[in-house]
Amino acid sequence: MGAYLLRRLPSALVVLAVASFAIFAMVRLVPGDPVATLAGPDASPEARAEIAAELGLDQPLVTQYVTWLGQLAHLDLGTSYRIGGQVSDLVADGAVNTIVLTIAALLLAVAVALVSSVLAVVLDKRWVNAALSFGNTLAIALPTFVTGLVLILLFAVVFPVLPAGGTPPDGFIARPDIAAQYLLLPAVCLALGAGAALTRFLTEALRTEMRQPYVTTARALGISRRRIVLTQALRNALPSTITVLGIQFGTLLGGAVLVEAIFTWPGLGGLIEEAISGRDYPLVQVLLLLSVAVFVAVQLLTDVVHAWLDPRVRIGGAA
Amino acid sequence: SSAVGEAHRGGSESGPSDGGLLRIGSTSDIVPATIFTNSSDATNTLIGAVYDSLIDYPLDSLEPQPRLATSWEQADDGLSLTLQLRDDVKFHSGRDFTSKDVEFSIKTWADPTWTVQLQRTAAAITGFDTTDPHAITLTFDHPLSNVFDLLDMLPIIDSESIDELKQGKAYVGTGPFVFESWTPSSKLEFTRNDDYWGDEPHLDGIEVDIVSDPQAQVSQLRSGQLDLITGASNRDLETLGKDSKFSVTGFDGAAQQIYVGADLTNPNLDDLELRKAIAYAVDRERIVDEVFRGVGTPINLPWPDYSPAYDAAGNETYPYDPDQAKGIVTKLGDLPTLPLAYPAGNANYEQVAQIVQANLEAVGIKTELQPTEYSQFIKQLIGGTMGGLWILQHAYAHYTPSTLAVSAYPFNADKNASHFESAEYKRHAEAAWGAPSGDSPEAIENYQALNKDLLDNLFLIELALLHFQVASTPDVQDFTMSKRGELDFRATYLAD
Amino acid sequence: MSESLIDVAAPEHAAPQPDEQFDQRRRPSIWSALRRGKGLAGVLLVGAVVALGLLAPLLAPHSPTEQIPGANLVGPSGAHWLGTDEVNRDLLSRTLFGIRTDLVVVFLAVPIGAAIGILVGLVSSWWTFTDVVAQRVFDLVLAFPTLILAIALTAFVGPGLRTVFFVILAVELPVFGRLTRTSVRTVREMPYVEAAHVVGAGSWWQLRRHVLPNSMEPLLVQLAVSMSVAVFIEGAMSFLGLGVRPPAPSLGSLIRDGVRNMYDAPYFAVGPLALVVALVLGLLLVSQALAEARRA
Amino acid sequence: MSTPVLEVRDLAISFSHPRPAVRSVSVTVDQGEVVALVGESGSGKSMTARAVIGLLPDGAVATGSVRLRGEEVLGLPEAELVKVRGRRVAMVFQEPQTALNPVRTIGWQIGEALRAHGGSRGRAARERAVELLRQVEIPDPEERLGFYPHQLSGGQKQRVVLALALANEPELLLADEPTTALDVTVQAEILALLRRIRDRTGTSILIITHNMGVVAHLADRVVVLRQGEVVEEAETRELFAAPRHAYTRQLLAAVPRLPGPGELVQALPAEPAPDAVPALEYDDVRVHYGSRMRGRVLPAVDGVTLRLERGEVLGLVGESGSGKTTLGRLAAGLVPLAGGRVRVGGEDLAAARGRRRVDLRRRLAFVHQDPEASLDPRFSIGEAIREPLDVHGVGSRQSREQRVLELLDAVRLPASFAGRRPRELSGGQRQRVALARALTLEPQLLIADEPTSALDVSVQAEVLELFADLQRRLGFACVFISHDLAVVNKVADQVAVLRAGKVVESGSAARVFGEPAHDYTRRLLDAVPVPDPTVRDATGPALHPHVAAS
Ligand SMILES: Nc1ncnc2c1ncn2[C@@H]1O[C@H](COP(=O)(O)OP(=O)(O)OP(=O)(O)O)[C@@H](O)[C@H]1O
Ligand SMILES: Nc1ncnc2c1ncn2[C@@H]1O[C@H](COP(=O)(O)OP(=O)(O)OP(=O)(O)O)[C@@H](O)[C@H]1O
Ligand SMILES: [Mg+2]
Ligand SMILES: [Mg+2]
Repeated sequence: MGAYLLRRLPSALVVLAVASFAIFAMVRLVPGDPVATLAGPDASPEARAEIAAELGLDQPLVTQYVTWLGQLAHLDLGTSYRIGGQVSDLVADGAVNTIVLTIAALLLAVAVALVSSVLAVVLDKRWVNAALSFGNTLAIALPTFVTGLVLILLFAVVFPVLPAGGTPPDGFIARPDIAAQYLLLPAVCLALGAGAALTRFLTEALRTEMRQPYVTTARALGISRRRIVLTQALRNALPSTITVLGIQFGTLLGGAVLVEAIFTWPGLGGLIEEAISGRDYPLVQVLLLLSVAVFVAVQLLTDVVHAWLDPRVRIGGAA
Repeated sequence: SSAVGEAHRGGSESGPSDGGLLRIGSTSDIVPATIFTNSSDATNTLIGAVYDSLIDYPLDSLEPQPRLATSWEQADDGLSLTLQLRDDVKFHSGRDFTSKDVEFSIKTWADPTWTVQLQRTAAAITGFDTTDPHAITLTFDHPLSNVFDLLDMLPIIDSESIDELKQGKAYVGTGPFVFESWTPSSKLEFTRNDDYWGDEPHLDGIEVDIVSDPQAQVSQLRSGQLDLITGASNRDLETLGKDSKFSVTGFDGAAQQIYVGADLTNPNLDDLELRKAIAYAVDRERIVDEVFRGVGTPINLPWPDYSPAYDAAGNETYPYDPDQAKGIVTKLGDLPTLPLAYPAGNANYEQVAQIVQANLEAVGIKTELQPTEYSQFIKQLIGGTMGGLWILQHAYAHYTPSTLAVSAYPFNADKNASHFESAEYKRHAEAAWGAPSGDSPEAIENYQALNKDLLDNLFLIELALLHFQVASTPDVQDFTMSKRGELDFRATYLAD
Repeated sequence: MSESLIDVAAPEHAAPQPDEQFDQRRRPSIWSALRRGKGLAGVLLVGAVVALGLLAPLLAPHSPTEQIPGANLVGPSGAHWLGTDEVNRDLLSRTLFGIRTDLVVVFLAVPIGAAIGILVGLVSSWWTFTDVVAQRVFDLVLAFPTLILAIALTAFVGPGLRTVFFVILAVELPVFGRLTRTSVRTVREMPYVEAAHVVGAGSWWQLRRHVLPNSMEPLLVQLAVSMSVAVFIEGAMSFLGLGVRPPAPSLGSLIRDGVRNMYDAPYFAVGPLALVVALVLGLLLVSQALAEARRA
Repeated sequence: MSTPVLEVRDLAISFSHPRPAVRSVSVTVDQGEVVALVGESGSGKSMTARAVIGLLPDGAVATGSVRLRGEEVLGLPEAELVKVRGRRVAMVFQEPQTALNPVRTIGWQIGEALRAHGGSRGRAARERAVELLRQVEIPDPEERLGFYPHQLSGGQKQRVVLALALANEPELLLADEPTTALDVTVQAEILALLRRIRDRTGTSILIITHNMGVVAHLADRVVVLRQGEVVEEAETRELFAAPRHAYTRQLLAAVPRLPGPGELVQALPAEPAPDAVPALEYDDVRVHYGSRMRGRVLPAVDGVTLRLERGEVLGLVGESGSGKTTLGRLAAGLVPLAGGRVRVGGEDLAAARGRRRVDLRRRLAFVHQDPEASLDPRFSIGEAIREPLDVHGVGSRQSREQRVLELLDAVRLPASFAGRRPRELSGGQRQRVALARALTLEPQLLIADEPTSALDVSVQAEVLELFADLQRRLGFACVFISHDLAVVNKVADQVAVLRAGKVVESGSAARVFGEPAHDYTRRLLDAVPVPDPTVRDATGPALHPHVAAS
């Protein structure tokens, strides 16, 4: 497995190199002008020229690209146009929040999916299925900005039991109980859609597994349905679910933008949106590159987990 | 323990009028590179809290009041101004405030990279006599009718920390609150300046939370996490105003104007008659009532009623008169569909645009709405490539009228988004700016000429004058706003 | 093949059972799964939404862009079943016409994106090299936030439904490609695929006839999920001026507008949301019914 | 007499199609008794057994009565059944190839069976698992505990399934064709094991088998089924001695037999010209499973050299796990070679590319050892049989459909089955479908891995007849893998005996079976159970007239 990852490393690096170019080009192809955005409509042309020079935007594109790559090679992520601070600091700050939020949502989604699909398959009752179906449908059909508002309205305004937004004032570690309360609503909001989709996938996969002959064998041995689902069917159903999880991870990151806005959770989602609308090139570039890296990593990870779960799967393409 | 319980401001034991942390919800974060452009609510709060200006305008007039400057004297030729400065003022760093700091602040503003509004005015100040640390004499290139606007807007900044200021690391002023920290896209923190030269502020501190989503601001206000919010939508403000648990405060001083711009390079819009038809066709009352929930005034000219350029009759030039508009359009014959752009992602603009579209449609002018991403919109505006109609807001009509003509891009006589060029307009604008005083009869004459230019040429069709409102819990007492749009918490206290 | 096999085999075994000819029943087809129970309910739900959209000109009491004087954000009433919006338009009419916009997105963009994604997923995962290349390209596309894709695409194609179409295509393609790939990796190890391989079936045949049909369940679920996501992407893009332009209604933008008025007009978003829920529920039911039919 | 362990009364099972799977079956099994259920393929044997343990496929409707020690179990709720299964009644399913969980090691699966009934855990469980594997004759049981099912040979899987069923020492064992994939020596051991278990713990056994030799060796009583009905029931000896029903007589007559020591078959086919290109050639082939990285390399085939002339049938026999399937798969190009060369019709399949490869493939057909898994569950039987024609675009649509019907008929399946799906068939029926599918394209080389293992002797006889006819007419070469030496004897010209990946003996069938040169071959021949209960009673198990005579 380590060997597999090692073999994949070069291709991953190639991807990042290609991505850096694609990102650089894409960011500049997008119409709009960082200087104009920064300076506003009332600024004089001289002012704009001066700002452009200060940001290095008067250089030819090739020079800009090479400079950026050179900086990257020295692990210098550059300075944000708008915020002025080091991109690395900004990203680091936002990353903590985003990671905490997405991981929490991911865990929540996985927990919800595991519990509800296992319940549905083990109990196999009409009403359980109907209730789950309905819940799933709502969770999939309602966009995050609706669920987010409803959650806030319910749990922060009408019954003020949880904060309506914001990050824990003392950070995540100092007082975990408080942090958890701040985290709960946004994480739930983010997890709902992904959790529901996962539940659907997993339930379907489990149902299919429950028709496999090995389940009949297990039943003939007197192993209870619950045990069969938990120890055998689940294991067989997981590989495909893991991939779905990998894909859902992308959805989570995408959804984070909205959730971060609704719950005032200053993370990378908000940062990237702000950076895009402000045409903050250095920040956008780094964030996108990071995003590509994360996706490549998640993909490799799901491959590895997939192969680990299913001994028959040949890792990485056909022989 | 409960996060909600802790977030609710506990009753302060030291009596109703002292202490406490005021939590403000702001829509957009500060941008250090353009910290002096009044470009965001958080920026305004920061400037208002940390810095002092030399003079202050009251909200409803243009009569300068002393602040760091105790008195001033203007030369008769209008080419110089001497200010007496307070001698008991210290920067947060502990350094004494002197006339050198005034010079430094003005020179900073004159630097185009800061893209401040009155950069041209600041640049027109060429002489600084700082021999007396507590008095300064400024000499001008030419008379500046709006020099007091500059002195009102200009924050006195600390020269020693200018590099940190550029990076958003430090904001050192002489104001009532001391800047503590900035967490980008999250929050700003301030504490009371215990050595403040004026009355010591009551609040222990201020925390500005960046809450980009207007609805999240309302939710957090409702849930008690915030005490005051600046970004609620007009409708939410209306609802909150009716709720006894909240109070909504409006300020007349820092008004903005919403307008329909016309790009005269468009062959159809080049025709003044069509622009007139548009001016007659738009239902300004409806826009004010339905979109801005009555918090505004329909206008033809940008000025608020206390402005020396205010002209009540002028505001009646183009009343809502669809029939007249229709008549004009019929005369014009076939018209192609005109583009109508507005910055996307803003509900107010979207609604105004749709009403304008329906109004125009009703008189026979077809338009196509073009919601444009803000960055692109600005680029088109600056580049003068709008190509048709657009909807946007502008400001600075509440200052000395000449400020508008020299510093607001849509009105800029040299170059504007409408490609409106008129020697006469240019002359009037320059003359208004170059008048030695903002309210001299000579200046007022110029303003009337300007008003005529605006109404006769209609390259900008004003829709409404909008007032600024904030919502807060009733506990927040005695706060006000400066003409600059900065919330002023010098006297604020938190009641229980 | 002139000679028949059978005359060699000399059939002299027991005569067929008398009731055997009644055993001619075809195996339950996919379509029959949609003609009863869950499947039918799903088809009806989706059908109802589509029908409402198609019949909007007949059903809607007002023009979707008509601004009715004085009816500013009023609640549901006999005159306006779903109330009116901020610029005095009848929400029912807007909702009905809004469906039409989303029909293109939901029933064209998503399925096409899915089809292409599945195709790419199928073909690429068969060989290690193409697999690696395709996966990395997917990574790249997935890593770009929808917003950036949308803004960039708008720069080339201009705003409008077409752009929404392409953005959704771009967003869905890698999702389906990747999902397909997972199934392929599991299914291709099955002996029946090997059996087809042995009789000389080419890769494409194996993929099309065996791998794909045996990988359908997750794809169907994803289709339902993607369709609901598409509505919101469309809404977000419209709001940013990248998609359908006001005053043309779309479900996504109606929901966005509705949510903005959550405190003042909670009924605003109900209509369009109910439609999306019906659509998703319908699709999930269909996918469930199909999965059950396949398992049976 | 005490209540019987199992009492089935008037059991009827029907599916959605008009013909019921089981019409009326009554069977009684007493304490310690071994009852054999024999009968035509598709006659409802498996369904009867599954009804007993309450595991009928979905859509099956069962009526009648099934009592375990007097308690009714038919229609019992799942919660009650769970208590019955495994401990009181255990079942070995007909198709062991798919019966195991593919992503769990066999050690874990045995452990799970033990845990299900509060049995031993941890070390004790492991020891018990090893013991069970040893009982069923799996070599290196400690190491195999960590194997996944796909790493085992067909026979090994079957034995693991048996081990699972035996794990909790049930009162009643339902064994559905438990030895089909086993070579005769192992089969003999398994039969001995079953008898030992019966003797020691008094376990009753209901065994379903088509192997009359197994019946003769193991069963006390025989119940003969045909088309869902019991046609005859008798003491084993009685049945063999004086079958009453016509079908029983037909069944017994169809049992293939090995020639006695004297009766050497002389009729050898004409030797093909020696310079002719052989149909299949193994040249010192080697196959290794497992990865070198994990340090576990298992030579499955170790230096085999074999040659199959055109039009000849090569019988591959040998121990379970000796590499027969692997050799077969090699010929089809499905296993990577570790050494040597395989040539099909003189050409290296592995080296061929593109069209050439498709052409080669077209001339080659393969019957999997595991017919269930080799049929796409979503394809109807008709589609599955037609697929090779579709792949190569042979004939028109009608002619293909026609061809499917012919083939179905040739393997004695009603035409109506064309619309069914694989899971709606009995084991033997599926196997015939797999065979029919292989014959669709009139191959030049057929690799048949246990093509008749699940067929009752009467159907088997017919199918073999068909096979022989076709082979004569089309002149294809065939690798015929089977455990049934009598069958091999009947169809094969050449025989190769495999053991542990090596050919221990090869030559003409007549020679190898008539005058076995190698010890192992001799042992193999000796272990063939004779379909005659008197022999068992007279000589005890594993004694063959062959040995007795020599
Ligand atoms: N799931 C099913 N659905 C419909 N019909 C079925 C199903 N399973 C079996 N049958 C039919 O029921 C009949 C009896 O099947 P069963 O498996 O009991 O046969 P069998 O006696 O075990 O045959 P074999 O020796 O071939 O295994 C067969 O005709 C078969 O086609
Ligand atoms: N994928 C695999 N990985 C590891 N070992 C394997 C694999 N497949 C087969 N083997 C091993 O190779 C050996 C030969 O297997 P093969 O299937 O060829 O036996 P066989 O002669 O067909 O046996 P049977 O008669 O039981 O089917 C067995 O010991 C088996 O455990
Ligand atoms: Mg059977
Ligand atoms: Mg085998």
